[in-house]
Amino acid sequence: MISLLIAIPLLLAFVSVMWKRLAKPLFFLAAVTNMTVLLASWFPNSVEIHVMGSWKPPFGINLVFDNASFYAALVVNFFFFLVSLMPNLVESYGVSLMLLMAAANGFVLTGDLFNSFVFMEIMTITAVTVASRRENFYNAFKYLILGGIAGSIYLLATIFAYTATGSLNMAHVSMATISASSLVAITTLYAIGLGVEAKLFPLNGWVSGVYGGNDLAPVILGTSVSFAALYMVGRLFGTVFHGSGAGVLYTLALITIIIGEVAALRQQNLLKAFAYSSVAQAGVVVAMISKGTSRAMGLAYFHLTNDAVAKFVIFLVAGFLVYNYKNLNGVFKKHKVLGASFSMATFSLVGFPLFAGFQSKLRIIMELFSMKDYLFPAVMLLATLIEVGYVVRWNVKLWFEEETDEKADNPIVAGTLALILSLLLVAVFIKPEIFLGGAMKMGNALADTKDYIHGVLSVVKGGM
Amino acid sequence: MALSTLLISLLVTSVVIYFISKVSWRAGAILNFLIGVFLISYVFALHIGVTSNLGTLFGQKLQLTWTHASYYFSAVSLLVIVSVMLFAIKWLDSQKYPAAFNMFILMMTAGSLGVFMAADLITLYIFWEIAVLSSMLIVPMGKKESRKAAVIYAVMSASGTYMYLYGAFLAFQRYGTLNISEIARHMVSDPSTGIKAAIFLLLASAGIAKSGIFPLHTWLRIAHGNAPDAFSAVLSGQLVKLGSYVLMITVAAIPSLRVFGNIPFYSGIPATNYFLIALGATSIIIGTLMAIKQDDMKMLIAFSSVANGGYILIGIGTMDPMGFEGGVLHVFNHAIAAAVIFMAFASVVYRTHTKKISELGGLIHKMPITFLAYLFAIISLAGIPPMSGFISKWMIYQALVRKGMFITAFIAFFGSIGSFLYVFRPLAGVFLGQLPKKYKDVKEVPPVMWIPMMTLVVISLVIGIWPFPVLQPIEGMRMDYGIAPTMRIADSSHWLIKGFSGSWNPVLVFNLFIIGFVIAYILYTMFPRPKKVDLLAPHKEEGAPINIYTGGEYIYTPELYHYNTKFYAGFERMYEKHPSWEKVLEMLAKFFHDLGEWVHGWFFRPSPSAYTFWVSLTILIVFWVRW
Amino acid sequence: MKERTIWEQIADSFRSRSIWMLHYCTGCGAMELPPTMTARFDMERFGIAPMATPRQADILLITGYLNTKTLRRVIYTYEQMADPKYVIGFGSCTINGGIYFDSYSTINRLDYYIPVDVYIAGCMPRPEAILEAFNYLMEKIRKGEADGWKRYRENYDWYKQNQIRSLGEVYVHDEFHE
Amino acid sequence: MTNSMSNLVKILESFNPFVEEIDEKEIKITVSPDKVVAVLETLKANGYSHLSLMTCVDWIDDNQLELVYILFSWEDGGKFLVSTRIDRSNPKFVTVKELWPVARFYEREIHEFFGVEFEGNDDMKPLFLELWDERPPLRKDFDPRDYSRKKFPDREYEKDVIKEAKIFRGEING
Amino acid sequence: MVAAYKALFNLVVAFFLVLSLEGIGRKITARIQRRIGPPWYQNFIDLFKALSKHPFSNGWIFDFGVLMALGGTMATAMVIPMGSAFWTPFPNSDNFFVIMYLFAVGALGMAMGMVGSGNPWSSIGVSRALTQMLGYELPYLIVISSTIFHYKTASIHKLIEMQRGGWNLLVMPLGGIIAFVSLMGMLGKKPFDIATAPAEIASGPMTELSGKYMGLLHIMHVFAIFVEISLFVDIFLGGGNFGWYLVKFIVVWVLAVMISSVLPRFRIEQMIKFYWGVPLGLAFLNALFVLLGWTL
Repeated sequence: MISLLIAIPLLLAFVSVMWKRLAKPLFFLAAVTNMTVLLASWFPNSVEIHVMGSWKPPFGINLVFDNASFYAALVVNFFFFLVSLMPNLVESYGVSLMLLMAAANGFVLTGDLFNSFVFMEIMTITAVTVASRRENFYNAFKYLILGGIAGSIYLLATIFAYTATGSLNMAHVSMATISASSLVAITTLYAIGLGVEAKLFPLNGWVSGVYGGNDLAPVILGTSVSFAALYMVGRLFGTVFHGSGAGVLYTLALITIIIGEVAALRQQNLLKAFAYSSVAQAGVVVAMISKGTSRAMGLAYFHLTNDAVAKFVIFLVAGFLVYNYKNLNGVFKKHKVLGASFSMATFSLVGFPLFAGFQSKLRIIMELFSMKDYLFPAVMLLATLIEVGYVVRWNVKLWFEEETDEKADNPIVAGTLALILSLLLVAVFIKPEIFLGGAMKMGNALADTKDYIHGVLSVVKGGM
Repeated sequence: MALSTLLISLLVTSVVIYFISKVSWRAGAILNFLIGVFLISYVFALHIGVTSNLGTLFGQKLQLTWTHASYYFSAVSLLVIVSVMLFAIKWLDSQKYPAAFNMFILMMTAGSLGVFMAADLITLYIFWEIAVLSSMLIVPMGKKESRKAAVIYAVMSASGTYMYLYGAFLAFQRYGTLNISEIARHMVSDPSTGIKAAIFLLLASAGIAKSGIFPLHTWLRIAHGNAPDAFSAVLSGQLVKLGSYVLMITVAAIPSLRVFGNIPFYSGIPATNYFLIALGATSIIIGTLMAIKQDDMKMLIAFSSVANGGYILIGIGTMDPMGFEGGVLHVFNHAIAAAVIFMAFASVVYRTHTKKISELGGLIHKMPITFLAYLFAIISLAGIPPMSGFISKWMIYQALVRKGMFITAFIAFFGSIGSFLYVFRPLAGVFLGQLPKKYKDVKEVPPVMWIPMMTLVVISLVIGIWPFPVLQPIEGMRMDYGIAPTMRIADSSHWLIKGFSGSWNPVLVFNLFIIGFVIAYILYTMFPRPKKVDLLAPHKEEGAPINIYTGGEYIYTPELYHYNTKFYAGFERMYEKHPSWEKVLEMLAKFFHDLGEWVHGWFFRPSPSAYTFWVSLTILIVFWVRW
Repeated sequence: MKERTIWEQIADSFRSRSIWMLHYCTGCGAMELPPTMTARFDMERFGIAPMATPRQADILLITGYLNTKTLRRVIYTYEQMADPKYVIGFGSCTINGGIYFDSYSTINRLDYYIPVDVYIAGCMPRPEAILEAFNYLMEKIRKGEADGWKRYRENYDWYKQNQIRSLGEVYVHDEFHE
Repeated sequence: MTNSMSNLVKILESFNPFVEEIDEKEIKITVSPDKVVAVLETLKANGYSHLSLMTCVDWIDDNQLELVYILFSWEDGGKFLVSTRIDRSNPKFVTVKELWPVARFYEREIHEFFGVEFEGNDDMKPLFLELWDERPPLRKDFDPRDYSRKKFPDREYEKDVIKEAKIFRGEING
Repeated sequence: MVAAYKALFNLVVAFFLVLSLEGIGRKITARIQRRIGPPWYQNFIDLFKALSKHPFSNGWIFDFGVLMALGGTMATAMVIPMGSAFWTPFPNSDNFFVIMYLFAVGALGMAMGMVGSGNPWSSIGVSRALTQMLGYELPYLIVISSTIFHYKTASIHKLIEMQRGGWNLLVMPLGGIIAFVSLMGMLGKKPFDIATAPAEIASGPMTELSGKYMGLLHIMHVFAIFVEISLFVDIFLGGGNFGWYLVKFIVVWVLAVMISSVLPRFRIEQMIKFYWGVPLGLAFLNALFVLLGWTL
């Protein structure tokens, strides 16, 4: 059944190519269907695989559906669903979004290295189309180039892996013993290849341009797509390569955190500032994933979920403001609901108590201390300090500066969504299990290689 | 009502208050005040030792307990906050965001109470952030500069807080608990001095940042000086005391004398404590010198808060029974005095719309009650009997002299005498002297605004005469922390306060005072009645000169003869070219900013080909490092 | 003259022994004061001491000619002094204008504008004369005859009228007082 | 006359001055009123940049007022007295406050004491005299004695000749 | 009740003693300047004359300030022990810091009232007086702190008892000298009379004082001198019975007068620099000696 997650958006995308006017409702339909499918198969708690054709693993292409990919797919589709609720945001990008959705789902669900490369390429290209909205061509072009490089390196890594193990199936690759030198090459190339989508330094040059270029790109790329990409980081480095190459990721991630926050601090553009912040948060997640334990990974994805929700609100509000106002001073006096949700989301981002970010950040720090890692918490707290600086600055600017005469209508759907999501953040603070449970299951699933191999290679279920 | 229920319902009520205030902000403000009054009565009725569970977080129990310290600090805080709430009922009509103010001030109250009740470090942190966050959102409601002030406030406060957090988790990792008394118990038996000192200093740094102690003091001037006027009273009178509370927790609840008994530095005081004392002394110097030269009256008292934070830290840091009690009592005194002073300034700004001393003058003719409130507050702040401010300074001096800490004592004396200088400056410049013509129609503030000020003044006076009600919980606190538990300082049966070097009787001193006054008054009435000189003559009649002696000249423009700019020019000239710590911190901020600029220029702005270059370079480096 | 009460008599005897003076040095007479104050003649032995402000002073010492501009200040200063107060006119300029008798800007007689208790004739009077005058004034005060301040109060209209006749207005508002 | 000063006098020949040497370093130049400003400008350009004094003399018999500008040079210490005569019944002249800002006050003073109007200088408030109500006091036809008698009452003396004589003889103690 | 009589006796002694001494001081100054000088009772005459005049009042704060100054200083004078435990009115409250800070009430009252007169000279004078306080108080307080540290008591009458064996001046001569230099500043005697400086700022704070205000502040000044010199006599010269106390008091006063009569006046920042230079340094040196136990 889970292949529907890929098939439906793909199918509907082709349909809507013919009937362009139907793109929006079809996108909504696709999102709703996907959500329904996912909700119907709530946490499989075991590894289910869906083979394409009748090739059993390790041969052929298979989709793996376990707790990890379920949770990732849930988050990914959830944000697509939210976007589909806002028709004015989708505009004529229904087709691209559906393709992006299919690709992201595929990327999350696939159990095959080469297949994941294919999905990643589709994802990049559709993402580029989304990014080029509002004539943001140059930045989209940059993204395209980087995506291309990343894709080729990813492909190179896949080829290396294939040469080393003779297989493209992830479970199979993870079983195989690879010589140390090949392992280094493979993991490094994967780190670089995924680094672009996972926004690792120095491969994240595209982020500010793409996220800051229009109002749709950050909302969907900063949440769904980056979740998908970071899921793959966990899958590859946690499950497949058993933490090998984590050192590279860890170092790059720490640098990314600082660099991202510092760049965000100087940024005068609202969207770009939080684009950099999302870079930094990705750094936190990657560094946490590189720790390799199930708990660490679970917390990483918990943090990522919180961050994605907060970022969704922030980018939604920021996109609305940036494209409706020339002067942002004091705009929240006119849009109190948007303002309140924006503030709550940003405070969650910083990790103030009463908001979800607090739960994840503190848990991460606590976990790190119990692992006797004293550097990462320090870096993280320093980054948070910088984050406080710009978050407060933006809040103060948007709430308290003298307002101008400009006026725009209140976006009702976006406002409601933003408010609900920001209240969700408060709810998560009170009851972290809302996200934490799933994230921990995901962490467990990612870390438990044995179960994964066993699940993939022994059980065969369903079919196309 | 359990403590946890109280705090949570306060947080929820604050949101409700917002919506009520949206309908009628005055109703919200009055409701706030009533809640505050209820809280005070609640606090006074609570029994020491009550505990309550807030829930669990990451497997740790979040606990609230009611100790002597929480009682004392909560009572002081509520006194200040409730006064400001009453004050705000009228004052808010000059503000732009009354509803948000009502909400955040109540939220901040809940946060502060939570901090004082917290039994473990993480609960403390949660409520701490609530208090900081809500106060940080009130700060930018002031004039233009207040926006920047809010950012600086948030960052500086956060820098302390995150160090605290690091320390808290360090302690947790080492001792497996976050409960303060448990940690204290473990620390006593922990052999590793380095880690203990690190935990100690990291925990203290939150207090250092919050109470404006030396390396992190610069936000205080900016935030207190630019926040909405009445809220400065809360900031300086109450929020800063959160910092003092944390410092007290780190120094006293963790028995630093026993924990660091192996590293004595001077006169039985451990090096860690001495480090804090040195920071406090530096703050006194900086606060005093900078306050003396301020022209902005709110900045002036903001710097004075820096100096007084130093006193509190010095007092507590000695861990001497006298010093400890003095430091803790100083919390009360400074809270009351600073709150009254800032409320008086808020009244002045409310009527005149300026806070520059050089633009004001002679307001005593128009606002005598505000003047009296300010006068008594500064008497307390400068530590002159019979106001309560003297008692704490006396105790701190006792401790310093007993320990033979002459340099610290010198700095304390310097701060004390310097405080005469700087508190006198607004008195002379704003209230006394000549009234500028543009303020000739200024009126006294309404009773709703002066009643809270006068109430606090009366409380301070009564405590100055009969300090035992306040000294009792402090003694209780001292017993709790086991600092010389056999020693008794307040001897209420003989009306005496006893120090190591003798005692004194506050009631007697007050009586002498009254006798002196009466004799002076009798002398005054015995001799010929004076003719009145009307200092307001130029305001009443166009072209009338003012009848004061200036070399036989007629003064038609008295405000030009009002001496209030560069009041201590002779002294200020001596340290014109002083080094500025603020500049250092600005450089640090600029460094991060420039780093961002650099990063942006190198990694984020370039063309796709440059990205390709970076990608290949990274691959090369990674491969090179890993092979 | 009204009979003095016993308290006034006591007060007057104190006043006569403690004379604080404000010397309004308008002309060359100021030069004669340093020798009077210092070791040679030492007027402090009579309880006479210089004061810096009219509020504290008992006597106003006008040492020389007064032009209209100065006179305004003298009148103002005199009115700032606390009762009882006394005036000593010093040198012939204060008596009849002296060598400036025909000047368009210098007044001719001081007692026309403020009451003078003692005049010292001479151009200039020597310190001996000054001490003599002080002694005479002290005698007058003790007897309660130095009542210039009462006269000024009683004949205030007359003095004001004279002042206005010669000066136009006492208080002048010019560009230096804006 | 020093060298530099005689050179300067030569330059000034074109204004038809009447030159009078008062001292070795002090020369008086009398010119007609229309040339004064030009002369002053020339002198200022040649080092005589300090306006030491500007004053006025009342020649009541000639019915003329003489305006005198005293210029000083900080370079050679010389002094030029530039003088001109204007009509006394209609005393008007041009201001030099553009050349020397300080001239404002000199002109105010001259206006106050001699009644000369300076065109271009509007600020003619009284500088020294307060509430003055007579003709300008330094004009020769102003009688200060008269004014003093009118304004400042004199002391009336009753001369007791016999008493004075007795005192003189030492018969009574005065 | 006995304590109350003793306190009142303090006031009476202070009044007559210091007023006569002030007259004597004027006489001494005059003799040093080869003048005859006024009689010793001249200051009584001056005081009563001032009180008998019809003054001007510049508003209620002016009156209140004068009352506060006089009342506060009187309260201080009532606590002062006169040389021995017997002449200590309130043995439980004669703590040094209490006296020092109680004393500040008078200073504050005076400063407030005088600035309230609205005269710029007064404000300048007060600003100087307060700055000056920053100068002389610091060395003084350091010296007294080391004394208290040495004798382990701040109670004046106990300090007197401790000095039975030898005057504190002899125990720590350095401290005694510094305290005397500070005392000169406190008394506002000649090199340090910057605040009143009649020739520059028209007698500073007192510019607007007339009649009884002048008189009342004169009385306040009398009590202030009593407090300052008594403290010095008690803490450094070992007090003594009433007669000895008076003798010591007079000696200190005469010495101060003699020094002041031959010196010119400092500028304000010169004075601060002076006090923060050698005296402060020596005060710390003295404190170090006390800490090390190097006392005589």
